[in-house]
Amino acid sequence: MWRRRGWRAFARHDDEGILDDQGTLHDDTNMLTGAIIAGVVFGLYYTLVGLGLNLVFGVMRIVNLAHGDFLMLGGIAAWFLFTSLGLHPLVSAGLVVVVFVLIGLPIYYLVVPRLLRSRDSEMLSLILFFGVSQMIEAVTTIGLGSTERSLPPRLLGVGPVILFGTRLPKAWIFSAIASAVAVLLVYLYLYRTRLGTLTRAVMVSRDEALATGIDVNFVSAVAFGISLALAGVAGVFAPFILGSITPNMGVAINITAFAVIVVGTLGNPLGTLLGGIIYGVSLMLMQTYLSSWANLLPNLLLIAVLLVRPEGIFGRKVRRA
Amino acid sequence: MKSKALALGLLCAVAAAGSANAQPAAPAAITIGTLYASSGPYASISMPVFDAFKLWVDQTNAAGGVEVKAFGKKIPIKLVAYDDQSSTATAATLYNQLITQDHVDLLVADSGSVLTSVGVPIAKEHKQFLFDVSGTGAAFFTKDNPYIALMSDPVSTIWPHYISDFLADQGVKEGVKTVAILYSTNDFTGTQAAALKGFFERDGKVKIVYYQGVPTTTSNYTVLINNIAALNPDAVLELGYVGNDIAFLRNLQDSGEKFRFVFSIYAGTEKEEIEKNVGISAMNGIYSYVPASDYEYKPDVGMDQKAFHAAWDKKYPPGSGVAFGANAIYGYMTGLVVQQTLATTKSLDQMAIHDAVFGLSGKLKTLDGTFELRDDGAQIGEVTPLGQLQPEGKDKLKLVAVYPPDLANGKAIIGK
Amino acid sequence: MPDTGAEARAKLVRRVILDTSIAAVVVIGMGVARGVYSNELMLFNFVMFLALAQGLNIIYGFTGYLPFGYVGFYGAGAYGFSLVVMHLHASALVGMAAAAVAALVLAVILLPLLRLSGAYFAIASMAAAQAVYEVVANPDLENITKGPYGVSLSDVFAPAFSYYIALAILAFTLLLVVWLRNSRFGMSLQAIRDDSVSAAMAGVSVVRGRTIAWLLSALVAGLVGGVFAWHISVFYPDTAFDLNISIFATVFLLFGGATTLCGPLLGVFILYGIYNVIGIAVPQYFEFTYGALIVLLVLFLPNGLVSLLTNRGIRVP
Amino acid sequence: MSPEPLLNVEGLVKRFGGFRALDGVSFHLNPGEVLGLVGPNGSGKTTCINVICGLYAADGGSVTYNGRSIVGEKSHRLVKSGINRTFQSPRPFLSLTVRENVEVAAHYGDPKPGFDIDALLALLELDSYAQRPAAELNSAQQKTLDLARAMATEPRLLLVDELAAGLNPAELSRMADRLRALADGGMALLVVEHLMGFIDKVTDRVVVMAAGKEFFGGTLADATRDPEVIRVFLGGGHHG
Repeated sequence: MWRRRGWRAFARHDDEGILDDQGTLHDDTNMLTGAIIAGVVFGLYYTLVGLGLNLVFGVMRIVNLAHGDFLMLGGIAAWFLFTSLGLHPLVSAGLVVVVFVLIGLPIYYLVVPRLLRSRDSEMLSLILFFGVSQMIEAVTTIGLGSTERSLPPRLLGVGPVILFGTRLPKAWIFSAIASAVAVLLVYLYLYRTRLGTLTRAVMVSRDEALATGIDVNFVSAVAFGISLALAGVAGVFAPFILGSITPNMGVAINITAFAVIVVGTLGNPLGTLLGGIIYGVSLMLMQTYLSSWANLLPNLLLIAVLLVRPEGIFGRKVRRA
Repeated sequence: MKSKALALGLLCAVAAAGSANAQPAAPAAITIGTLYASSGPYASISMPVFDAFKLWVDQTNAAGGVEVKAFGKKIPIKLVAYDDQSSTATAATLYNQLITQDHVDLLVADSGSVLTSVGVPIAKEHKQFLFDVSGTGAAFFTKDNPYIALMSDPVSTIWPHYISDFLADQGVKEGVKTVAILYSTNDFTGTQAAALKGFFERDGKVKIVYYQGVPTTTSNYTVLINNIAALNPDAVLELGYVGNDIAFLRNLQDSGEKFRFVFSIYAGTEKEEIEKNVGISAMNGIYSYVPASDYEYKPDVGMDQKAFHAAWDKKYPPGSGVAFGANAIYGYMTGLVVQQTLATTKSLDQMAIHDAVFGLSGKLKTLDGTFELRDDGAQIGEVTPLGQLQPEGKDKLKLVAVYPPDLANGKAIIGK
Repeated sequence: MPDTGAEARAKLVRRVILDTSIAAVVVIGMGVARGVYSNELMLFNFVMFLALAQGLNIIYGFTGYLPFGYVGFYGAGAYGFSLVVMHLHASALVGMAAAAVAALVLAVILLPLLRLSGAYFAIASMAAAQAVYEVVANPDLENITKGPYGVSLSDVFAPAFSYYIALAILAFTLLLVVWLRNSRFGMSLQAIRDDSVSAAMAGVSVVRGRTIAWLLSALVAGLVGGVFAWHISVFYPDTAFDLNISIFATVFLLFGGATTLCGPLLGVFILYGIYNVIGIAVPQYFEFTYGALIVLLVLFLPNGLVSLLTNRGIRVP
Repeated sequence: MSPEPLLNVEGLVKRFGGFRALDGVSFHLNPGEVLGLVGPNGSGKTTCINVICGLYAADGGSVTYNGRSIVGEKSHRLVKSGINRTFQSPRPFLSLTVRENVEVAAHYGDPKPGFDIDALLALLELDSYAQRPAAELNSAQQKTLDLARAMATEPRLLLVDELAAGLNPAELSRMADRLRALADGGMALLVVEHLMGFIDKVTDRVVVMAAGKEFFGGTLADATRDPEVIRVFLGGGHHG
């Protein structure tokens, strides 16, 4: 089935018999495994992109629509640190984590507690963070102009890594590893630290956590900071995965990140891993067999999952009563 | 709010009336209206054009203004420019603003087809001639609309023909048999891809084994490159915007795949920008169009490429945000067309301007080559030779024109 | 003293007259403005956003659903109009009917989204609008939609006529809102928004109410999209599905205050006015100011400008 | 006992995942009768109301109202056919005025023509707040408004879910009188309540539930003497 569709786009040449059937079949198998392997690795990067967004949603029940813009800022930071100080992106990634956590705390206290007091904070958060996103984009454009910026590919090594017979860029492997480390660290934070335990308590019920005397605001502020740090780290790798960064890239990143976490399981940061991989693999399959329709995919995935299985994998009610 | 807008409108109307009365005795200034996008997806093609156009305006005013034949003297230029922020809705309003409120004498469109598109019907409706900088959309140029002319890019349907000519000629001689075409699904690159497909099919010498569109927002090409490699084509043509080309060239280098002939639009047309983002080694050997920013045409009018590049670097030092490239040439070149139009037009009447612009067709030679219009206003003069990025010294690349032979200043090296 | 019977009816009549007069003043004002002020497209954009903000008011103000992808209906309308005019060489008015149908068909297809709540609905509707855009703009459909290469409708280009049709759409939309504000049906929608379970227990069919509001809201956007296609006549899919259209309409609505007639009107006149006057003068700081305004609005005035009065117990039309 | 009860519930089952909130509960209710539904927290009383009024779909058993099965029927249809309820925590339409709250119900709930909203508000002593937003009412007034909303649809069967909680003794006694008066007018009432004093004052008969099943039916006086009932109430707290 997939084979036929794959050839639809240039069926006319197939008819002319340019490609013999044997060769075609062989190539198709390569394409399929290549797409799946690349999809898994690419999906790991998207796990990193969505992880922070999901953490914030899980803890605060708000959607940070400026997540993609913080990612962009992480990329800009890495670009700036490299061009002015010659810092290696992996070093920048460490710096970005620290700085972004510290930036996250005041932003949280300025905005979120007040937002959560409103009648429909989940909805209003969309609009509020859209405003934040606009401000970030504007400041970046004013400061740096709107052209593409990037880091030299050689920083993470040039040339392919061959994984199960599929050629992948070295940078993909680096960011997949970074992503895996981030998921692990978030897991350890949530399940092996005191603050993490309190964070999980807030995720279960903010009101009850408040009633038991947990400093809900502090717990949430830290989660918010971690979320920005995760976005920032994803941003450091963005030039290597997405080619370049521009001030207006945030919106597209947000839609994809949201699709990833919805598919994974909203409010469950670790479910993001599953969402990322599903997204990565299906995107690569789309690129292989129906390339011009590839952008339809995150949108359809998102709608389909919300309608058919809104609770994701581990379940949380999102429909109206 | 409304009253403020109204007051503004009245003010402008008064000003316009004033200038209309003064016209026989030459206006105090020639007003030129234009739009630019400082932010959003089109900023990267719009800002170089706008900056270059400003450069021309400043230079002209520094020399005492622009020569206007109708009044037999030099008149300073007043530039009215608004920021449409890449939004077509805003651009539409602003085109209207320039025509109906500011009563500009000459109207210059924003860059690219999307932001030009909304201006086309407005200009036609108000019988205002539109200097279309680089909006190549086929729908803009119709026989019944005399109020538009395309300044620089030739229309997308003829632009790429040297690619297929080269492959059918030297390519075939060296054993190139198959080609893969990967394009971004937008007006600009989509029409070029379709045109190329037509050329290859017409010539019947090189077979297309892969012809796929991807969304313009595509930012990773690893799997696409794997898929193309699996078909083992001799030549690969990737037609995309700047962001697509950056991602494609980086991924191509990372993948380690080698093709005998690889083409990308912006590797040449925005060489500096691409170089910053992908590095020299990923660009070595890549084919591209040779824009006027990398080819020295002998101009009859205005600065040549070297002088213009120097003037640009002086006004916009490298690293200030907007890179030198083909779009900068387009902006400056539009200024030169305006200059020659004013030097020949009988009056500032818009049909007279149309006549003057079309009168330049085939005669005007600038740093962008020969300016030549089809009778519907589409640009057909600007020749864009096929070029190849070849090493020059140790860590520099030079864009060498390799085809057609009469424009070539180097030899193409097709990979093994 | 509670008012009863005749007194209540008289009060209702007074309200309807006041609301209708406001609507009439706006429509006539925008009609007169065209004769006075020659930047017709700016006025046209005002009319468009007035209607879109009120169309969004129908679904958000009265039922609490905020579709981020509202522009999907606008785009469907624009393409509904264009397809009929391009392929069937139909007249512009037939095109407008097609615009309405296209938006309604899309709304029916998306009805299941109403099962989602809050942010999920908002995001899913945005994804839906993007999906429609991806389909319309796909080069594989070039023969039908012209794909990414854009639409040209110069045959039916009629800026003056289409301006007045846009005014008629605005009038229709304003009357819809007047009706919803003063009818039992509108009241039942607000009841659903406040508490859908309780509304069902008042005998209100929740599904039916939401569906009607959703279709009406989509119809308005579809008509506006259709008249946009007609008025502008050359456009790309990016233009017709520009997410900024949703966002502008949403911000205008929230800034003024949803559920009222005046709120969205104020939002458009003030914010879009600022956008056109100041936004042109200092554009680079404009996006920042806009963003900051949105943040402050959500934090300090989540119910919009009109809440300055309604919080003091003053009824705002 | 009348030959044809207005409401007949037989072996009603409702599951949430693996948990059986209702595990085959059965009872009946006649016009003009007030039936108390009592039991520890989590015994399934509110679930029972939610199923009868169409909020939840039953997983088994039958509900017969006025001689026909109403399982699977939509809430707003049931309201029009004469079933209504109040909520444990009141759910008025906060952005509407008090009068509009009742007006919506009176318009969509199909009461007899000429239904007098203002008379109802006066009866329930809400008339002086008629033009105020419901959000301004205190919680006792909101409960009364909830009752008014239900009464505006002129129900024949009213399901009352913990109306008494949070009321002061004077309000409690007035509320009890109102419910009795409704029953005397021929309405059937199903009253879920924890306050035994209130149950005693209002109901004719009680059904005691535990773990999703009824296990006692009769008068409250008999129930308080039943050793099984005592055991459940004293030892059955962990069910909740």
